[in-house]
Amino acid sequence: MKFITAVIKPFKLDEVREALSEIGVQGITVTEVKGFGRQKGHTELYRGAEYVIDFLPKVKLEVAVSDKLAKKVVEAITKSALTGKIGDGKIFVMGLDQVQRIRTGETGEDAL
Amino acid sequence: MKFITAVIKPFKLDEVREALSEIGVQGITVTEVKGFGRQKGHTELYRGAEYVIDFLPKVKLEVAVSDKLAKKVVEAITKSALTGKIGDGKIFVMGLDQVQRIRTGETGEDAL
Amino acid sequence: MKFITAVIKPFKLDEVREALSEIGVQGITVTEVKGFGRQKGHTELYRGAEYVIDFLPKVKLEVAVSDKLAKKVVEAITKSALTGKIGDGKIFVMGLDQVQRIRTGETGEDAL
Amino acid sequence: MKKIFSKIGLVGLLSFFLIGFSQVGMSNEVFDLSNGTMLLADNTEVATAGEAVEEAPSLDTGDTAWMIVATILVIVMAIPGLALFYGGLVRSKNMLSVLMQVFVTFSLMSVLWVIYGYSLAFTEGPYNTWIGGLGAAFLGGISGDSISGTIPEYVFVTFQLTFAALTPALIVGGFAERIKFSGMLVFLTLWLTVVYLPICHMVWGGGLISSWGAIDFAGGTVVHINAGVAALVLAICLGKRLGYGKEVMAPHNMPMTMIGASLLWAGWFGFNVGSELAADSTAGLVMINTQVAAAAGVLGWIIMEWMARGKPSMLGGASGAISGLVAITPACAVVGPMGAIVLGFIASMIAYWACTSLKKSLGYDDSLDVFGIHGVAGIVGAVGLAILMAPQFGGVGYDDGVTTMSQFMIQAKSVGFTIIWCGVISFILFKIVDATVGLRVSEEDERAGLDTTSHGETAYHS
Amino acid sequence: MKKIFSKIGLVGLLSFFLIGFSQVGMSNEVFDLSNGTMLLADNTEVATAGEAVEEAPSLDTGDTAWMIVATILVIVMAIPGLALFYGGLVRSKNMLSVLMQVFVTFSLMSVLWVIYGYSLAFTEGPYNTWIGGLGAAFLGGISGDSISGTIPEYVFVTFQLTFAALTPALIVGGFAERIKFSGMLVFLTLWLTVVYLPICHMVWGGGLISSWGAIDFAGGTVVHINAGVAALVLAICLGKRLGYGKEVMAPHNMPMTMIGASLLWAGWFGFNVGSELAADSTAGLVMINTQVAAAAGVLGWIIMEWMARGKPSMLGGASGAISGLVAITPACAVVGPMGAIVLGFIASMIAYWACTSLKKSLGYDDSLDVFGIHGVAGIVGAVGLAILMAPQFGGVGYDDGVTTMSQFMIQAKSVGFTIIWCGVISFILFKIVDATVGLRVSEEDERAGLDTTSHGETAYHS
Amino acid sequence: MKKIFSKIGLVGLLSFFLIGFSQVGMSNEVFDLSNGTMLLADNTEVATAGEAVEEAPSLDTGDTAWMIVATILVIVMAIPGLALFYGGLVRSKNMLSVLMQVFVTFSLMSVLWVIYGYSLAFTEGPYNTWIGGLGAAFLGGISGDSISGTIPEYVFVTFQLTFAALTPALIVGGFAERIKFSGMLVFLTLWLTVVYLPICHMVWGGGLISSWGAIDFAGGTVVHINAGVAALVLAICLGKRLGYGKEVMAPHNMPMTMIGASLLWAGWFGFNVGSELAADSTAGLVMINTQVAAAAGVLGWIIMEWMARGKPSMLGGASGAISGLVAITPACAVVGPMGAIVLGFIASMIAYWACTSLKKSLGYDDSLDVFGIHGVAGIVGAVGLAILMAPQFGGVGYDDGVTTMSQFMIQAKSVGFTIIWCGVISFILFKIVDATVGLRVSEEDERAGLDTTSHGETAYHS
Ligand SMILES: Nc1ncnc2c1ncn2[C@@H]1O[C@H](COP(=O)(O)OP(=O)(O)O)[C@@H](O)[C@H]1O
Ligand SMILES: Nc1ncnc2c1ncn2[C@@H]1O[C@H](COP(=O)(O)OP(=O)(O)O)[C@@H](O)[C@H]1O
Ligand SMILES: Nc1ncnc2c1ncn2[C@@H]1O[C@H](COP(=O)(O)OP(=O)(O)O)[C@@H](O)[C@H]1O
Repeated sequence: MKFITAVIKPFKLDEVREALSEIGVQGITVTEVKGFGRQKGHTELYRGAEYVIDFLPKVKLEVAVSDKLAKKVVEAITKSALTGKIGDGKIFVMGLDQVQRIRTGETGEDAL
Repeated sequence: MKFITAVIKPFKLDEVREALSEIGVQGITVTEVKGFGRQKGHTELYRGAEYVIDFLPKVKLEVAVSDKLAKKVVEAITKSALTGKIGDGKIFVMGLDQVQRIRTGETGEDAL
Repeated sequence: MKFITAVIKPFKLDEVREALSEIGVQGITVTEVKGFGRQKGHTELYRGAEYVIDFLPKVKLEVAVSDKLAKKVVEAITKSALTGKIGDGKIFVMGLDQVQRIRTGETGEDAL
Repeated sequence: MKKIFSKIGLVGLLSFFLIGFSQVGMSNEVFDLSNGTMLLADNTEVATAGEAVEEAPSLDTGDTAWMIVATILVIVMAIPGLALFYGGLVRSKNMLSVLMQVFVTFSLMSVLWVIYGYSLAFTEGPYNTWIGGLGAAFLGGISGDSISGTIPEYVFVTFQLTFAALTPALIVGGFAERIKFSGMLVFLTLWLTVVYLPICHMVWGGGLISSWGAIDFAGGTVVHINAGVAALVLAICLGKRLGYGKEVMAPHNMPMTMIGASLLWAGWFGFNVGSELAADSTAGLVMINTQVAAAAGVLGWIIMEWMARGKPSMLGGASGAISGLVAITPACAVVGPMGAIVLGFIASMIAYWACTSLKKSLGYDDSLDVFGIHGVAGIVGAVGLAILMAPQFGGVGYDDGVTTMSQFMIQAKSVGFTIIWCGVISFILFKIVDATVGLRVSEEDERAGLDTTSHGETAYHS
Repeated sequence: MKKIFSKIGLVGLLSFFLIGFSQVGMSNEVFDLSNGTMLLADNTEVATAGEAVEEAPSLDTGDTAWMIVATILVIVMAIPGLALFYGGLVRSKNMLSVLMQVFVTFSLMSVLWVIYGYSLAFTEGPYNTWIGGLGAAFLGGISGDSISGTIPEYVFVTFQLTFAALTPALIVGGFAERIKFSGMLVFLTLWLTVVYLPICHMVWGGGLISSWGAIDFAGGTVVHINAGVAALVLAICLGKRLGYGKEVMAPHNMPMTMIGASLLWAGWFGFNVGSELAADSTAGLVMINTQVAAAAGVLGWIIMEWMARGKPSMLGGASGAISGLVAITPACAVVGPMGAIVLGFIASMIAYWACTSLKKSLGYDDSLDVFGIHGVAGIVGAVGLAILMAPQFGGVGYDDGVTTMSQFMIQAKSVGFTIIWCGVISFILFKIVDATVGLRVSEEDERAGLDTTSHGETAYHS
Repeated sequence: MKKIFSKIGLVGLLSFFLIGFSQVGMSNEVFDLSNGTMLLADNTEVATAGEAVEEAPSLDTGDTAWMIVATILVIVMAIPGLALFYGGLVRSKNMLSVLMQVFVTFSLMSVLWVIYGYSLAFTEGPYNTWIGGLGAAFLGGISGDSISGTIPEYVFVTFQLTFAALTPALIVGGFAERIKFSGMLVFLTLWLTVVYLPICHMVWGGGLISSWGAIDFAGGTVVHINAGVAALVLAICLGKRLGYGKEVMAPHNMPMTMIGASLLWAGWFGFNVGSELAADSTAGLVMINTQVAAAAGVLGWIIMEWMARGKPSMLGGASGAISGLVAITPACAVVGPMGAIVLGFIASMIAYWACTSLKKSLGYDDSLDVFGIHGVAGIVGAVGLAILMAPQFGGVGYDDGVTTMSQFMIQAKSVGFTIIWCGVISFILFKIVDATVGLRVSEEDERAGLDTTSHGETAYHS
């Protein structure tokens, strides 16, 4: 199984969720994060104090999927999160040793 | 070592923390997240605008533990986070290559 | 490639970001988290109700880097996040199977 | 259930003790009886914030200007004042439900006041000892030219409306985070009708309590003890919130509570000074008393906290201010500024004790301490004024034939009476409404929070 | 573009319908014409919140005290009231932009009012039917001793200033989350000059509409219909927000909106009661009417919601309150308290329908429902008063020779006139400013939020 | 340490310059001396917001109504106004500490005012040039019937109480986010006693500064310069916040700051117009001046920002409003509306420069720019009024024998005197309290935030 983490632009969240639902992903965990990358931030000024804000609001998705679905998930995210402009984000794929559903105690792909 | 990520219902956090403390877990990192899964969300209406909120508030725990503790951790979480109702959450176990404690520079299981 | 997760003290974020930029890290994802560990929390009292707050505000960084950079990243974080006092945090290193940049579709180290 | 009754019993006992105590005192007063009639007549003047007894019924623009503003100030106390004071203290998932409960209660009571409330409270009726008549229902008989004292009667009606709309809203704090919205509206409608209106009539409308010579300048019994006791009864009957005592239920937004407390403070001048119904010398006295009692209340509470646990808290400061204000409410026209400081200071300390020790030992879940603050400080103020109105404490002194002791007994009796009237009837109303409409939400809804489940909204988005 | 015109056409049609309707009515009035002159003269008195017609021009401290406070209350309506009411409803990335738009608009209009606004609205000029003169530009000719009625003229000037500063700020809700700040300031400056000042003069300054005998006690046409229509025109012309109807645009901070609504409610007494310019009997009537219309508005809206979807909402309560307040604004001195309840209740229900069904079917993005609430409830109030002022509904009754029908026609005509005047000119102004300064921010800026891109700030940090 | 002295030196220099400058001017006035006595007598009337000089000491309900409200408005300025204005600007971990500092300071000073403050400020004493007596300690000798001018003395006492409670609270902005709570209370208690009360007496109580003929209608020197200088001294002496200039210390909740600024704006009418102590013609002038100076201040600041960096900010708008209000405070009864616009506009621009350039070059950490706004705009207002009160600028003109230059010198002298008095004594008090109770929290506590470490609370939970 794979544990896929994707960082995307916040306003793309709904589109990505729908794209993932369509290919059969049943669960997603979403976190509001701040991203630092090539996309440049902005400057804020409060009276005399100037702050360069390098961090931009992003949304992080975590999706655990079976190995065979992993590729489709990466594709689906890439497609639905794309704006073509800098800062669209990244997808990270890691190996997932084990999963367990708390409610039922099921493990493995059944638990996804 | 294992890196265990668990998504649970927010009001179960304290119980889970206690359960983990009891079996000897010394550190936990907690994030407020929003979860999408089988548990259905709700509808919000603001004057004419209706929004279907699919995402539910969840809490994500991340715990790094030694291999031998991993199983007990999964069990402890499963037990203490259980309500039996849909939306109780998932536990994900991944391999952890290396750990380092910043304060002391210790690495490996000593650093946990 | 490695996926490095570090939990640090919030006010050290800027220093760490700079240290990472210096050694060539191009992207970081940051989350506000609450940490439970050896560092003790505090007590809050609201009229008659007393709450022991075990969780302290921490910042979590996630950085995906090439294998060869991984060690330098751990070192840079350790150095820049250090205060020497309890609660300085941990660094976790995991294996990263695959990366993809959404905007370009690039994969692997090019995508970092 | 047993526990509930034992708790209700406790409060009952307290009331009987107060009334009994007053009876003992009364017997000491036997030789005062010759002065009795005069005494009552005189005292009534002080006690009636409601009635206009001036002989020259011509409109005074200054008094009218002040009373319009005073009315607006009491509105600000309720919305957003009280709503925020309460709302900040609940968990964010219930924020809107609390705001909504206060907002809609305030609105509904406003309409009911016009329909029958004013009439039942402030006109004469066949059962005048207990309640007024229905002659002015729908505000019939009042015209734009009607004068009450030196102000238009409509202004008086609106001023009193705000009291009737605020008092039920105060009770919200007792059952916050678990009440069923529809049940609450039904309960509070009934409560206004059979608890607030009678007590209001009895104190300010020329009924029973005013005939005793009780002093309640701006609503210690009518508003605060009444609301505090009702909140306690409901808190006990409804039972505790899920997770109470186990989960963290820390205030979700203390700055909101601070804003609310500040607006309550500012608005309270409308409440207290407005109860003089004129911009005159007494208004000046009421004003300084209100300000310093609140300030002393702040100091009283945080000193207790500082001693008890080493840290004075913002919530403590805010709670102390409200406690001081509650305590000075019945007393504000009869004590002097130094007396007001003492009253605010002591009432605040006692309220602190009630919200911490007493509450813990009795084990009820009065979510936002309506009883601990409004009930307890209200009682302290209502009986404490009997002492502090003495000239040697800078007060205005007693009417002829009245002694500290006799006034104290009268005060205790009126407090005891209010506690029992309100306590018993609130309990009965709870039983009726709970059995019919229902008063508590489902466990699942309480878990998820009332904002989404009762109102289909969330307080905060990004 | 075609769609825009079709929508504007719709509004136009509605206005023509109203005016036409009034003409039909007028023809029925032919036999009333003998009384015409008297009628107009009498009605004018009611209609002019602006002019002082008392004969004894000596200062009354009570009236002055009230009017100073009334002015401050209207200021609180704008800042922070309206700013929060609006600000809470947008997404957090645009919070400061909305606060800023209201704050700076309010400030800029204040200065313009002193420079030429007051003069054009309230003095006589060569084109007196439409607009005043420039004799009092820079407040020239007014001294500290000038009296207007029973209050210092400076107080009157400041009171009217707040209306002129609030009305343009109301429009902000129509184009929130996408307007260009500089363009907005230019647009609103022009709008004040060629829409607000003329209408204000025509209604309160002795111009055209007042000569018809129209009743607009505190600003139904001048303030609410005016602002509502302008907001609608801008919302349509600017186009929808990016992602409208697709992305979640839920209010980011409902408690702020509740605070705003509450302060609007409280401040509205300054607006309505202040329009009497005195602390007298009529002030009392206006006061109770304002309170109960708002309260009834709350009930009206949440009952609709409760029936339509099973859950009454906090935003519904707040919206209902504002709808009730808007509706009672023109009517507050001529209807009775029960009439006010009816008016608030019905206007709120119609506004509910406008904000849900009507808006959806027409498909415009009036971000914060300025038209749906201020425009629609304003129209209901302006025409509804003609019926509810009848003595049998507890109203003050009609002047000699005026019938329900004739008053209704006059009201409809003044509403229709205002809609057309405001609608057409706002549209032209939009075209001019959009073509020159520009009125919409870039897509990228709208995405990132106006707070950082227009103002270089963020509302919330940790 | 050396740096501190050099900074204090700078401020000292400025003051000496002002005083010296005034001496030079004085010498030009030699030939005016014949008119001197009269001049002083006349001017005093304008300068004393404190004393009642009317001959007919009968209560006026209109004036009383207004003054009750004015007092409440100043209370709202402090809580929640100032508390929110400040609180929104700090980091969330210190939010409650700031709210608490303002809230408790306000309360403590209220009580002290009754105990000895009023007496020392407003009664005659053996050292009457500098300070009053203790004859009215505990408000002894004041009864409910005491009249001050046309209002009850208790109302006057309470009105002045709010000034004495607000001014120390203003200083909080200078040392926010690092002060020790207990030390702060001790410092401010001493500061009230040996800085505020003397200056208040000297300006409004018939002491030294009023004898010069200085004009300070509503408290430019007494309140704003006083608070600004004390804040500067403390900011310098305490040292910078940990991480200042390196870490992001952005305001955690700008909407709160906007609410605070708006309430300050609205409340300022109580402050300025209330200082007239009556609802009369002058009150009208003060009112329009206050409104337009604030509005012009908004425009002044955002124009500077717009030019300097292309973006006008909400914090800029709010800061500009406060700057304009501070500047008009001493001047509000002597300049005309256009003069008020000019004064607000210019003072705001200078305050902008002080908060950006000056502060950066001197390098002190006045957390919330109390000196930059209150100190600097206060100085501009105090000396600027000498010019703008000229009849050719629409002002009320000078008393016989007074010229622009001579008034300017008097103003400069009183400003310089206040700066030195306040600066020197504040510095001494700092040293004393720092050495005994301590004035700065530990590094660890500052890191963790004062909310949890000083008050055991957190502002926000979920
Ligand atoms: N190496 C990385 N490790 C972790 N997160 C990253 C990394 N690189 C980028 N990110 C995340 O992806 C977001 C977008 O990256 P950025 O470089 O701005 O643009 P792009 O995705 O177009 O290359 C960043 O804001 C950050 O949150
Ligand atoms: N495949 C998954 N990947 C990541 N998170 C998941 C996944 N499945 C479920 N979750 C998380 O677990 C939560 C609970 O899942 P849900 O399907 O609602 O109920 P249950 O745990 O009872 O099966 C979700 O809200 C989501 O946060
Ligand atoms: N085993 C662990 N798994 C996950 N997070 C941990 C673990 N141990 C510590 N942490 C995180 O690191 C933070 C610091 O740890 P703590 O034990 O307080 O101090 P130190 O880092 O000095 O040992 C914790 O607050 C927690 O967020």
